[in-house]
Amino acid sequence: MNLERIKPHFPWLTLLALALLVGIANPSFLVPSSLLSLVADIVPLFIMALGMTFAIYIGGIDLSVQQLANMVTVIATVYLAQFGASVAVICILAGLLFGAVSGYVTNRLYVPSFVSTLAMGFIALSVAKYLSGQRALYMDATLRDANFGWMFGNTAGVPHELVIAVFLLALAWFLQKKTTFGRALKAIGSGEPAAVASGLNVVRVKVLAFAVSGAFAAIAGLMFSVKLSGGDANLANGFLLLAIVAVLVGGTPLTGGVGGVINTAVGTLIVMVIRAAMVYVEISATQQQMIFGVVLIIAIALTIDRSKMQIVK
Amino acid sequence: MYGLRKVEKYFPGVHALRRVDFHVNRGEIVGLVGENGAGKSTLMKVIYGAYQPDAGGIFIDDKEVRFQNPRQAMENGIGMVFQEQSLIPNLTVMENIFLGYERQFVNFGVINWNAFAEAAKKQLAKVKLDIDPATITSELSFAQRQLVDLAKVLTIEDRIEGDLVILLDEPTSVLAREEVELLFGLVRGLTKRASFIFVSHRIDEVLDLSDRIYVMKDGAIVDVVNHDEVNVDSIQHKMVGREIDTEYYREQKQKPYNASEVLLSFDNVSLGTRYKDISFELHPGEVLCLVGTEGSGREAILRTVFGLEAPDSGTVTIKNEQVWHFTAEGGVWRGVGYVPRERKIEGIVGGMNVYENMTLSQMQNFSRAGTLLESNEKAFAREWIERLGIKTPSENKDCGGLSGGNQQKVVLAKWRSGGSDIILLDHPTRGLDIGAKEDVYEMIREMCDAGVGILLVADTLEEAIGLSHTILVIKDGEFQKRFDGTPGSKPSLYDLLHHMI
Amino acid sequence: MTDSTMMLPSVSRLLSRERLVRWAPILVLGLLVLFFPFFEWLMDFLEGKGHAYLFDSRFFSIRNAARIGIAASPGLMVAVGVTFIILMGSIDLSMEGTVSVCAVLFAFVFLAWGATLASWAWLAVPLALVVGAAMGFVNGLVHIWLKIPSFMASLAMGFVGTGLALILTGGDRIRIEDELFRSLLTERIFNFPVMVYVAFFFLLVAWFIQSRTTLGRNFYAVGGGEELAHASGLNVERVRLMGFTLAGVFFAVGALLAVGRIGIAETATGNNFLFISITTVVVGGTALWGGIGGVWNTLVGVLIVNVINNGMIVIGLPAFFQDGVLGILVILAVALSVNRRSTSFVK
Amino acid sequence: MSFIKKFIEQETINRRDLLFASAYGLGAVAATGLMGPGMARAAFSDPTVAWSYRNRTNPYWNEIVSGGEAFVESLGKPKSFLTHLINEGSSEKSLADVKALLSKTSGELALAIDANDAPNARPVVEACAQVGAYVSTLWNKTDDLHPWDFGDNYVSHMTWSDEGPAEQTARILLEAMGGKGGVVHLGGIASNNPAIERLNGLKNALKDYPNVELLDAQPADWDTQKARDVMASFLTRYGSEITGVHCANDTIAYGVLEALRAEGIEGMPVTAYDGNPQAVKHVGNGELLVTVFTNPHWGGGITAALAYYAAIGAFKPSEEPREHREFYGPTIQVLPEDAAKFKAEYIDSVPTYDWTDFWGPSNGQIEYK
Repeated sequence: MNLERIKPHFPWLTLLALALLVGIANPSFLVPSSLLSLVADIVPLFIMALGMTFAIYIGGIDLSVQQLANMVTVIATVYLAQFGASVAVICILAGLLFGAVSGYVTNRLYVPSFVSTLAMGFIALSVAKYLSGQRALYMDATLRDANFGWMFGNTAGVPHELVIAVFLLALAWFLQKKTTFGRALKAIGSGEPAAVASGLNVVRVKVLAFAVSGAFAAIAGLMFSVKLSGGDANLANGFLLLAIVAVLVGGTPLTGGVGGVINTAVGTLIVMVIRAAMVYVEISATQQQMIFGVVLIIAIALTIDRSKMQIVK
Repeated sequence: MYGLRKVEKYFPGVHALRRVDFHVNRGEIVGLVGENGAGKSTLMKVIYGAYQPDAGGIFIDDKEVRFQNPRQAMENGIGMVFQEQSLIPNLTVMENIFLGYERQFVNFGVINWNAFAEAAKKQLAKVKLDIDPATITSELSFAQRQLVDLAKVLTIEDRIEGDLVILLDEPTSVLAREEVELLFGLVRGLTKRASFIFVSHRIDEVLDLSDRIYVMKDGAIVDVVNHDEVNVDSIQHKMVGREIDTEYYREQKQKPYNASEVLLSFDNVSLGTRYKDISFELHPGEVLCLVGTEGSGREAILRTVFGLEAPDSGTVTIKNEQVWHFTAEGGVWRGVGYVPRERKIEGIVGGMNVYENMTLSQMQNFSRAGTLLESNEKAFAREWIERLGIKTPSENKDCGGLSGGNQQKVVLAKWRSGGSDIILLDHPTRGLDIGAKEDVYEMIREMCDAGVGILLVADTLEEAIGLSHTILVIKDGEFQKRFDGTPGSKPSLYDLLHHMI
Repeated sequence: MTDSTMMLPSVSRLLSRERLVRWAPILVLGLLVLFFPFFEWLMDFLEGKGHAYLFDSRFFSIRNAARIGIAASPGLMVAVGVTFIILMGSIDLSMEGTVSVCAVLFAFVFLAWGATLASWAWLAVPLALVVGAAMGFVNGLVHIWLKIPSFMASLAMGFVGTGLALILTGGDRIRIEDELFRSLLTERIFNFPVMVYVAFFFLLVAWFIQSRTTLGRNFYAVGGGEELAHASGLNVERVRLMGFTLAGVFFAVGALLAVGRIGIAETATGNNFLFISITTVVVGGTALWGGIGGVWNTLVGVLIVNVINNGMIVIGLPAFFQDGVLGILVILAVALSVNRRSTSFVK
Repeated sequence: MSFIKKFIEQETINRRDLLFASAYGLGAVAATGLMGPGMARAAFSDPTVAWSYRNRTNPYWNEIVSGGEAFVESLGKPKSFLTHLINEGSSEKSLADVKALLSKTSGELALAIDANDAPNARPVVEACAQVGAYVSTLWNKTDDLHPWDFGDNYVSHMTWSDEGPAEQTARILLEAMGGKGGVVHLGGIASNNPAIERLNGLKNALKDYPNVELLDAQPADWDTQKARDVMASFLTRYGSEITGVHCANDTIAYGVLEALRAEGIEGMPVTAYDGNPQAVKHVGNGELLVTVFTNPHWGGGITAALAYYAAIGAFKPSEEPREHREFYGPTIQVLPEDAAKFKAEYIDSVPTYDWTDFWGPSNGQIEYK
């Protein structure tokens, strides 16, 4: 067994090692029911990271996701009474639209995605503030339960959020692995000039990738809004950096073409374990952030596959 | 004075250098010839310190030395003029010349730009280049950059007391004739100070310049000949392992094309400064070769046909339909296939496997409602792997790990299998070994037989002559002359050169 | 040579086009500076209190220029620091942590050693710069030694920095009340407070480093072609390490100005620098893929963003629109300054 | 009229009631014991005590935490007994951390929390109720969420009615302006409840001062640096029209003071809110007109205490009247003349509170509009 062969397995091995470490420090961490509930709680973040994977997979980044989710919490809360469950469609369409515009600005106006998506995020934030009247809004409990109650709860001990997450992961995996779109993404991520010279409509695929990212961010926002039973222009704050971290720790580097949605699932779980470790291992409040950073460096150092990176920028 | 003794070099699965003995005398110009893949570039990398030999040693004046990196080699008087130029485009000429050695112009941490420019001017004078050293490098012509690169290497002269060895890696491949002459003049003039190792696949030039010639094949030195006793045929024979003749380019398989049909026509097409008023017609079964120097506009024409560039004026007609919107997607849809020069960058996607590469341009044929039918893809890839004799363990192998020839076959398979009947070949044999080249030539003939029209930019003039039905000479973006390439009445090298330059 | 006469006019045409693109950020800045007074004038005019367009403009006044200057100074220093990194084609996301640590350590030491610049406490200033350098150095080490792309390495180091600042302060804010130190803000020379001159001085230092030192030129070499630079014998890793260290020093200067501006050092001193500093660098016309741009571009970018932020409030744009308008203007500014000819694709 | 005096008097009265309260508390323990196993998980012998709050970079939260720590010390435990959950302004992290802690402690938890954003309060409370933990909330919750809908587990909610005190500060400000001129308001994060209420307070006061114009109100996100930038821009836009500044909290006021200082503007009346030590100092030396002390130390301690004593069964929340489940916290205005005394009483030495006097200093039941 040589190093090169186990390299691709480093992300989940890291996850396992971390989980075991926390479990040794505090065995109650490994109780299945509590693990399941911990995993269920990170689902909105996971869904956002899942979408972000598409942007990072083609070598870009999507910094608008958090603000899109903010906007969607507001849209969902404001229009739930009016549209019922179909507000979900509006939310996802809004996410798609903003993502597509990000993609267009990036690929047609040649604004680097780092800036274009950040700027689109500002625009989404404005929309959220405007729609919410700059207030925290809450959903009518009966309406929420009638329309979206199915999102939460348990069936046979399995939280519904987890089912949704697995479904979306399967969907994203299918998109990435089994469709022409996913193949085109891989080609663009690994070698954009060759994709162009093969006659792929590279711009369209890239715009679509950002649109997918936006749509997933919208789903994350919707779920979060339903979970919290409300919405405001700051509700999803704190998602962005963690979503990026989840993708990167999973082993999808910013260079593109490597990794994918399964990696992101692992990465999100790593983030979850590190975060839960703070509580389980009883790290003091002021030290948590520093320790999070250090563990993050170690995790990234372990998980990224450097073999496909010629130069490390 | 400088020598390698019994040097061996291994890479995973490859014995790249086999007991190489090699030496250069003071003031000597040594030629190094060999086909691509013969081990020339590995040998050079050992010489200038990028690789360390696995066995054997490097000696300077009979003292054994070991270089950890190119910089150490440089400090021992060994410099390299790269084939892929080593100038950084966003820096000024002078910065490039003294890159890594700026310290001499620094007083108390401050760069003295005047002294810098002065010194750079002196270096440029050595290569007889009269340009402002503060020019941004990307604004120079290709040939100018080549000379700047030489000037850069010649800075070793001022840094090192002792003897110099300068490697020239294919320095002439993109130069016009006069520029080659200028370069040779310079090199001869500099032998008072330095020895040269001149690497090229253009044997005539190597013969012209070198005092002694090493011939490499399969990682070993197969012959060393002195300038006076050279026999071109024997060198070629040793390099290739067999005779180069009409057989080589499959001339006997060249059949007349179908002149009554037109696949592609250009009518007074112009694109900015790249080319101007170009007209031609491509017929089924025809190999039409565009000949010219680097930057003469050949590639731009190819890219226009494919749809990567939109012309400013003129009419492009493909299969009797005028092209209005130039996109690569449209090009593929019209049946145009493009085999780019930069195979590893534009030809194949490294990191994707063989079948993924083959179907990349025609995914619609292997999908239903956007969902890929992978088993179909794989079966299809296996069929073409067999048909073209692609050497790969399986269709799941990463394309980036294949040899150049097999990569090129994958690219060709991609287009042929997709039913493209206008194939654009940009340096299709660049960097391939003999066997792979012959395979490519064979495929070109087969495609012609199948009624495909081929627009070719050849790697060498010999190749252009050997393969083509029609040759168009282009210079500075303008059409010069049309030659007929029917076997028996093919133009000579000289005919073409005369109009190229 | 192949440069025939027919190539010459076209080359100059290309040059002028490139020149236009190069000056685009400054044109955008100019337009903005003219636009906000115009809007101001229009609003007044509609209210029936017309005023002379630029002459009576509240926006277009020295006083407001000074206000923009104060708002921009710390951000400019941080952005200049990260400019060096971006010139190399890398990125640094650790500035929030570094700024916080520098600010907090500076404040602690400053207070401990005499609490006024007139005492030995002035040593806290160079100390802060050293701390910034050390933070940058460690950041660079993590990136280079562990071969982690700078995006990830610096992101994680940012967490570490903020966490370190938090451990140091335990969450407290530290007041710096020394009048001498606060003269950064309160003392004015030719209508501008001292901190603006300090920022300008360090901008000149950065420009000097960029244009007159080997290190500065090597940033461009690494950004223009890392492998080529390496093949030419450049110690690329050393250049990178120096770059991150230098960036840390400028982050520290930004931290000092930020403390000087509000008289408070805290864990939150570094907040909000991350995205805005990189945005300003890009808006100024420095390419994220490296090799193009420089500190003057960054000055223009910082001014553009600060002029927008200030102008939006001055013309009375409703608060909830402000983020969106900033977003749109940023996209426009960057889109205008991109040379589409030389850009094959953007990520 | 000194507000301080009034407050002290009130405290004294409260101390008198204290005896009753503790007696009551003991009685409750006994009662629970009698009820025995009939109540599922009614009481824990030694629940974990946790405080979940936004961050450690704001002095306000540090005060809250110090109260929580003082409370656990009153139980004879070390400060470190208090578990800290910091959400860094992320509702997602807030909820995830709470859930993790619930799992870890198997629900044996007394939680005090500010849910970061109003909508987040509901899932937090629901999660606690589900596993039988006890939770008390502070500041953020939506109006449709009430402790009495969750039996005993949602012990209490405390917030501050900011509209009234903010109106008071505004009146002081408007008086100081001489009842004319222009005022600007710098608010908190626009969707935060206190930010909205504090602006409303100003607007209410303005109704009685027709000659004062509200020139502008912009959010400064509780952030000193942003407040400084916004104030500088205000100065450009309105210049000398501004004769008074109303700030939504102390940290914003600091930024405003610095913006004014940069311009060399002195004597501009500025009001603040929260009563942080630094702000009190500014009030003392006349730079600030007034700030409002909300006694976060007490708030932090009592919120944890409520959750804790409910968790050990010392009292049964569901038997308490509604004004004991949703109530306003205390507010004290700090004016220049009070500043020195206030500083001596509350800042230089932290008063020791009786953490079983749950509702003593509180300020009546929460009213919804």
